[in-house]
Amino acid sequence: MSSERLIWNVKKEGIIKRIKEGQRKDGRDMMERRELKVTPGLIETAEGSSMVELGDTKVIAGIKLNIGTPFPDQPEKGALFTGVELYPVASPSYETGPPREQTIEISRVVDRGIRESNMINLEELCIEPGEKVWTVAIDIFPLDQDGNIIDASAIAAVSALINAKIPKYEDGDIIRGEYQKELPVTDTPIASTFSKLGNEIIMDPALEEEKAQDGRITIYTNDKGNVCASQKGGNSSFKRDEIKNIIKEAVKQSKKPRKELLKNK
Amino acid sequence: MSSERLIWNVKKEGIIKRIKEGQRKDGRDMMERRELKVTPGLIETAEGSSMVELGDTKVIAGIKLNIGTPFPDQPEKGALFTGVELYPVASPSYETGPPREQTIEISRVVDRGIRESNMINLEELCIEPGEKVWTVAIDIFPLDQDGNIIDASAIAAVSALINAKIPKYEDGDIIRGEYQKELPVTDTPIASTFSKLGNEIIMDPALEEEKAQDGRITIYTNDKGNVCASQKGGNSSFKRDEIKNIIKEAVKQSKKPRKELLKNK
Amino acid sequence: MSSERLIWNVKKEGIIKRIKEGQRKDGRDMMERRELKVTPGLIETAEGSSMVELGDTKVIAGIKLNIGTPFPDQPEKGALFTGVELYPVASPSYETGPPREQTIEISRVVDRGIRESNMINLEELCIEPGEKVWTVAIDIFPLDQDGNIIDASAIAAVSALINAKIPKYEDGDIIRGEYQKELPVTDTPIASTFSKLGNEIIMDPALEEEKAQDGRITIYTNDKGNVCASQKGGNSSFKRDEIKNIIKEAVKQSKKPRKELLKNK
Amino acid sequence: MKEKKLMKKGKRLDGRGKEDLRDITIEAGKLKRADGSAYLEWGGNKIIAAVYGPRECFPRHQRSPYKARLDYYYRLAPFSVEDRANPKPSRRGIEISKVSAEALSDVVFLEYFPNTTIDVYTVVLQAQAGTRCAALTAASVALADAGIPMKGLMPSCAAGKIEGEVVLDLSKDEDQCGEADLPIAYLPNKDEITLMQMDGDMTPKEYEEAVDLAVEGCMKVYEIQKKALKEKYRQFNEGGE
Amino acid sequence: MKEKKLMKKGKRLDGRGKEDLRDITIEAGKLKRADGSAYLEWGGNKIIAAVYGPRECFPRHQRSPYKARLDYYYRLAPFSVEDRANPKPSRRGIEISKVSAEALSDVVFLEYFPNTTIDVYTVVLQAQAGTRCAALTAASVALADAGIPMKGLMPSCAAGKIEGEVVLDLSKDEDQCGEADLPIAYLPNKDEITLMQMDGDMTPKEYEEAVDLAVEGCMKVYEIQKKALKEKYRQFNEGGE
Amino acid sequence: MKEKKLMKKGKRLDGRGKEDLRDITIEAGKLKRADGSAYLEWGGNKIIAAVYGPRECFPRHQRSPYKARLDYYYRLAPFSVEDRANPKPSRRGIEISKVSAEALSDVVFLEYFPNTTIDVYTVVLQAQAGTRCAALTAASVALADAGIPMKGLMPSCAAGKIEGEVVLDLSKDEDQCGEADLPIAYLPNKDEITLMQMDGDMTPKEYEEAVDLAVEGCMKVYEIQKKALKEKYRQFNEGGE
Repeated sequence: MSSERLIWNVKKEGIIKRIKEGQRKDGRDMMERRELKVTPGLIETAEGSSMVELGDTKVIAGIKLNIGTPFPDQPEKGALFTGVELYPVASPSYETGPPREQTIEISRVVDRGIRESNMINLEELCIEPGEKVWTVAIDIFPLDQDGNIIDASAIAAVSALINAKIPKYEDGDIIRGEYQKELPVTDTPIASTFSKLGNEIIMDPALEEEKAQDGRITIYTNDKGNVCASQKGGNSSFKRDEIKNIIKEAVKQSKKPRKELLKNK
Repeated sequence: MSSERLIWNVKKEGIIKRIKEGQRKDGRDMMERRELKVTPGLIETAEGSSMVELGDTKVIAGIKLNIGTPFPDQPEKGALFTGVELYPVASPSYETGPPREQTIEISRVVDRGIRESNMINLEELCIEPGEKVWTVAIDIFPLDQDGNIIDASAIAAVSALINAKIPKYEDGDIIRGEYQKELPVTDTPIASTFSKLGNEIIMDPALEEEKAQDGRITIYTNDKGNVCASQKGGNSSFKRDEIKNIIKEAVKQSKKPRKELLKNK
Repeated sequence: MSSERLIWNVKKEGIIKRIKEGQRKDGRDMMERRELKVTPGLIETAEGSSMVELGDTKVIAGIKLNIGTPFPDQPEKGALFTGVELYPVASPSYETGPPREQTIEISRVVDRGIRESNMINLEELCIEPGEKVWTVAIDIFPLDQDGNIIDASAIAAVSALINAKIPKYEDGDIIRGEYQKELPVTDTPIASTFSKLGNEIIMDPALEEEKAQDGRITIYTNDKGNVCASQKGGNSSFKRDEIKNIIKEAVKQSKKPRKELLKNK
Repeated sequence: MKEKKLMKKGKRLDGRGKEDLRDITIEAGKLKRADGSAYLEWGGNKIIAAVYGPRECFPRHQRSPYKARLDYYYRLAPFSVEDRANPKPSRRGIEISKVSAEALSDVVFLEYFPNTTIDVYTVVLQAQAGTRCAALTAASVALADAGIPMKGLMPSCAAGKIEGEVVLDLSKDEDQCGEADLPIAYLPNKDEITLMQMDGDMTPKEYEEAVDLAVEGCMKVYEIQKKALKEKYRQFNEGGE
Repeated sequence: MKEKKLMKKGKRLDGRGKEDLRDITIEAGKLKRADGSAYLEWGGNKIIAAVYGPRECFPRHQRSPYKARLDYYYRLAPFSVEDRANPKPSRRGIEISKVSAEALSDVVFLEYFPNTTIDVYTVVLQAQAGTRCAALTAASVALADAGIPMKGLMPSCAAGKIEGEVVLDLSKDEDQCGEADLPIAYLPNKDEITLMQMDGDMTPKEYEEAVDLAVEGCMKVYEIQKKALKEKYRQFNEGGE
Repeated sequence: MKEKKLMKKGKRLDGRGKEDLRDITIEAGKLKRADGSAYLEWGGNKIIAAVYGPRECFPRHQRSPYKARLDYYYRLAPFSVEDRANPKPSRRGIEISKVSAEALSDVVFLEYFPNTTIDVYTVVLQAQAGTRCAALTAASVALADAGIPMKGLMPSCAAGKIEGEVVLDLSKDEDQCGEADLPIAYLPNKDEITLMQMDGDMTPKEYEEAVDLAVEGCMKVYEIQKKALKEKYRQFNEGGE
């Protein structure tokens, strides 16, 4: 065993041991989210934007609206695109180049929560059925990775959508910087990620905890307190009881961040 | 010389020696194709399909029809595309990723035989001159590579085309699963590949023979018994007499598989 | 220090020493361009072409005209594209594959000189405002890299543009090989590149000088004797006095090649 | 589209009850070249899975001295769907491949084979909803056929919600018009869930119900997996195909 | 577009005189994970810069036993411009990254760190003309924040020409409608220019004037850079943020 | 298009008889930087070929301890054809490069240079039918110019079929409207065919005729290749160009 690996294993054991004893390094409860700070509207070139800080993790999301053609099978609906970019500004383990599977997974999980909650009324984004609709590009850019990029990205995206306005559209031209109305937002889906380390389960892992985790589950809940998306990742498996408990906690713990986001509406 | 290379050279010499003595491992004549099994119509999501087994080599081909614009210089003709994908399900030497030169060569050789034999009446695929035509995508997917993927792919493609039907087309929409008529097929081009090992020439190499070959020639013949495409590959060169004999055998040996394919028409 | 690096350092010192003593290997003055040979019209498949030899450096440029749609913000202007391809035919250090940063820099510097000098009257390339314009593709292909590919490429591009003619255009079709008039060219921008080696500055580096250089500056001048583009490259920095002197020399030394290019008009 | 009635008198459009699987057949060892393989039909899905390895891992920097690397590839053949699938890997396919590889990595004894890679290739030849579970089910049989030691066979199956009811193994119509889909993979030996995704809208109670129903489905799939392997070894012992 | 009047009675549209910079604020050390970082606002530009390294250089064939490799990445966030920027690196971005890396490579003592790489990432979060100078200015502070030894801080600033007059630090309107733009980077310690590009139309005399004016601008930016670093260390000595 | 009459009284549109080549000129050693080079004009084709090597082979895993690797690149310059050619390698170009490399690999004594690579680059500057044969003909001269030991010079030439007749070296019109094209490469020293492709429609007898005619064409090309090399060495011995 290499000395580097040996040291890490010892460290990992320490983290798990502390958690077993009911302690997290930053003093949180097992089922407690880090402090959340939301700063919407930071970016004037975007139709909507938000900077989210989850502890020391920082993510910025921006919304761009454009005119496009609708999908042939949904001629009366606007279109939605979600992209996360794990640019190496945020972490030494990120890389430049085409998106990798980690990036794609996060993008798709965030996208699923937004899409399945029907938080955007896509019918209202239709300009001319079958011909012209608004397309909503949600771009998520982590700036500082201190654990749990999924939740920070998901919350930043929803916050930026709540912040977004539809530009004026006259004679076939978008008038950037002038707006006709707010983006029609009807729900506030919140993502909650839980890590499994050994047999312990904690919420919202900080960087060290995330590195030590064996598996994770993300649960997206909507305003009704229902689940609208979930995703298990990592190599460890979960007992059914663990899953049930995770769902319960996700519903409970989503209320506070949801309130926080709606505050700015 | 590495031991691996040494072993392989001994093995190769053994294969060539046996062939010189008029013996192939599976008991075939020098100029004999392996047993051919053709199973058309396996795939219901495709407009046409066929599974071809050439000995233990297995290839599946599927045809998808779509509406497209014709090429500007052929406004009254449908369009044709042939793609082979050497996906690693079929062989440990195949790789994922963008197509390599081997893949491109096989695709283009198969395409050439289909195109140059004029086996599909492309004029009948015109819906509206200069505007709308049927495009025919032939996708070939080897599943088990036990030698001579070229011939198996070529035969699977032709068999799938013979099996293909044109979907109904109403009010600008394709009605998938309902058909108006068969694809207009007018010829049955057959590819025959010959390997050169040392100075010996054999037909339809099995995997071991293919690995030991120095060069190969593929000859495509059409219903009239003419040559419609050919391709030399590999590093060894051929005498003119060898080429003449190969052509003769290709014409002769194409009759049986042609009959086999037309049986299902 | 590796022996290879040691040898090169000795060689580099020799080159700089000679230059300090006012000597260049090929006998030129510090501020002297190598002999320029221009052969326009070599390529009949192009609408315009030119082969430029700058000493032993050889570059060929070809112009292709096509019909395209104008940029939305310039509906009454033709479009321009400049691409350099550093194909390995010209140098053992070039590579096949997608363009690298060196290639992109040269392309953009050449493009900037052509664009900023307004040498092509893009308004005259409009066929139907907002719908159809001529697009001008300038493709530059170095054949022999013996130093200063930037200047040779820039001069070849301008010479090929001067040589170019607009094809006849009838009933929506380009009649290749028949022409309606010359490309509307209104200026003759000339690029002049200067190398800094240690504290010495020379013009138009030959291959060995270029390898030994610490930095370079390229100055593009137009017919009025003004600067229309510049670019500093490489790791060494420049004093303001050095820059002023370079500009002066660039203006002066551009007259001869400009005359050479206009000779063929 | 949403107007189609998906259930009538407790029966689904294809005649199934709420807790019924579609028909499944699995054949182990269909391919000669692969180290292990399986062919599976599940409703209208037709899938081939092939395993290569353990073999030397390239590129070297992906090698681990502590365990094998397991790669999983989920692939739609271009002709497997109504609108021809682009041969380039899709974002959807990359995500499925990732979570499937993670699920299998928990089940295979990777630590037995340091410095190597085990590659699992699955190809959907014909797709009719539920392909990720079907592919993973086939892959598990192919791994067993390759003789690779595992904690156990890993079946996979989805539960979903249509017209307010939690049902097993959505058909294509149900998938398109239904309210939720929850695919899982499951390790019967340990009663643990190794893969779980979900989209749609479910109360926490429905979610729990769906997980339990999907586990039941997995147990049925598990029996079919075991049968396929027994059949293979029966043929093998009797002299083989 | 060209008809807009850019100057009135010696004042520009935004009220600045010819030799005035837009407002600039720089904050060093904004990010936790990076080895050094800076956040900069310059007129309407918002930029973050992060430095990682010196660290081991991969791939190995890019390694030099004589010095560190310095890579610079200039990147527009998709939402930083009016028309969403494609996440793929643009040709423009690649050129800016190259000349910026070359400028910094002359300033950092690369020979102190053989076999390593120093990576400088800059992200434009909001763009309003002059982003390459703004990004390079932030990068220089981030390098200092990372404690990487340099010949000195390297400010960057552009001069340009509008309506026949040479002015400092073009705004977005001026950039689009002006006659020339000349960005430079400058090393005050040595009075040397480390980056210089230009496009437009300038007489040799105007060019010289513009270089001198841009150098003056750099000297002002230099003061702001120094202040940002002092502020950081003041906070640090007093117990940090 | 097909209505154009390609032959009149045994003569072709450009005045050639059935067994005539278009005009060919070859100049060896045109480039300074390459280890060997040739410039060829063949009818309206203009082609440059350059050889680099034997040189160290990268990446390492492509290296063989038994012989050199020979790579061949066939490339249309963007302006060489009527409709601008995309600079990305085309599928057609990749196929031509592969069969050309295989043909040359049989002719060059690769086993003399283990662990190295020999790179042959050909660029079509102007294309008028028959470019693959013309490029390969130029490449063979460039290899000789580089002093690389070969079994012999390898000429290349096509025969085809127009209006029912087998003819040599199709022109552009003939290529577009003809019935078949059969390019070969040939090693005169051994009377062997090293490259052969064909498309169209030919009886077995016509095919044999075409092979024989193409070999005759190769013999004529061979003389021109030899002349070009002699001319080069004559100039060299007399003190160079």
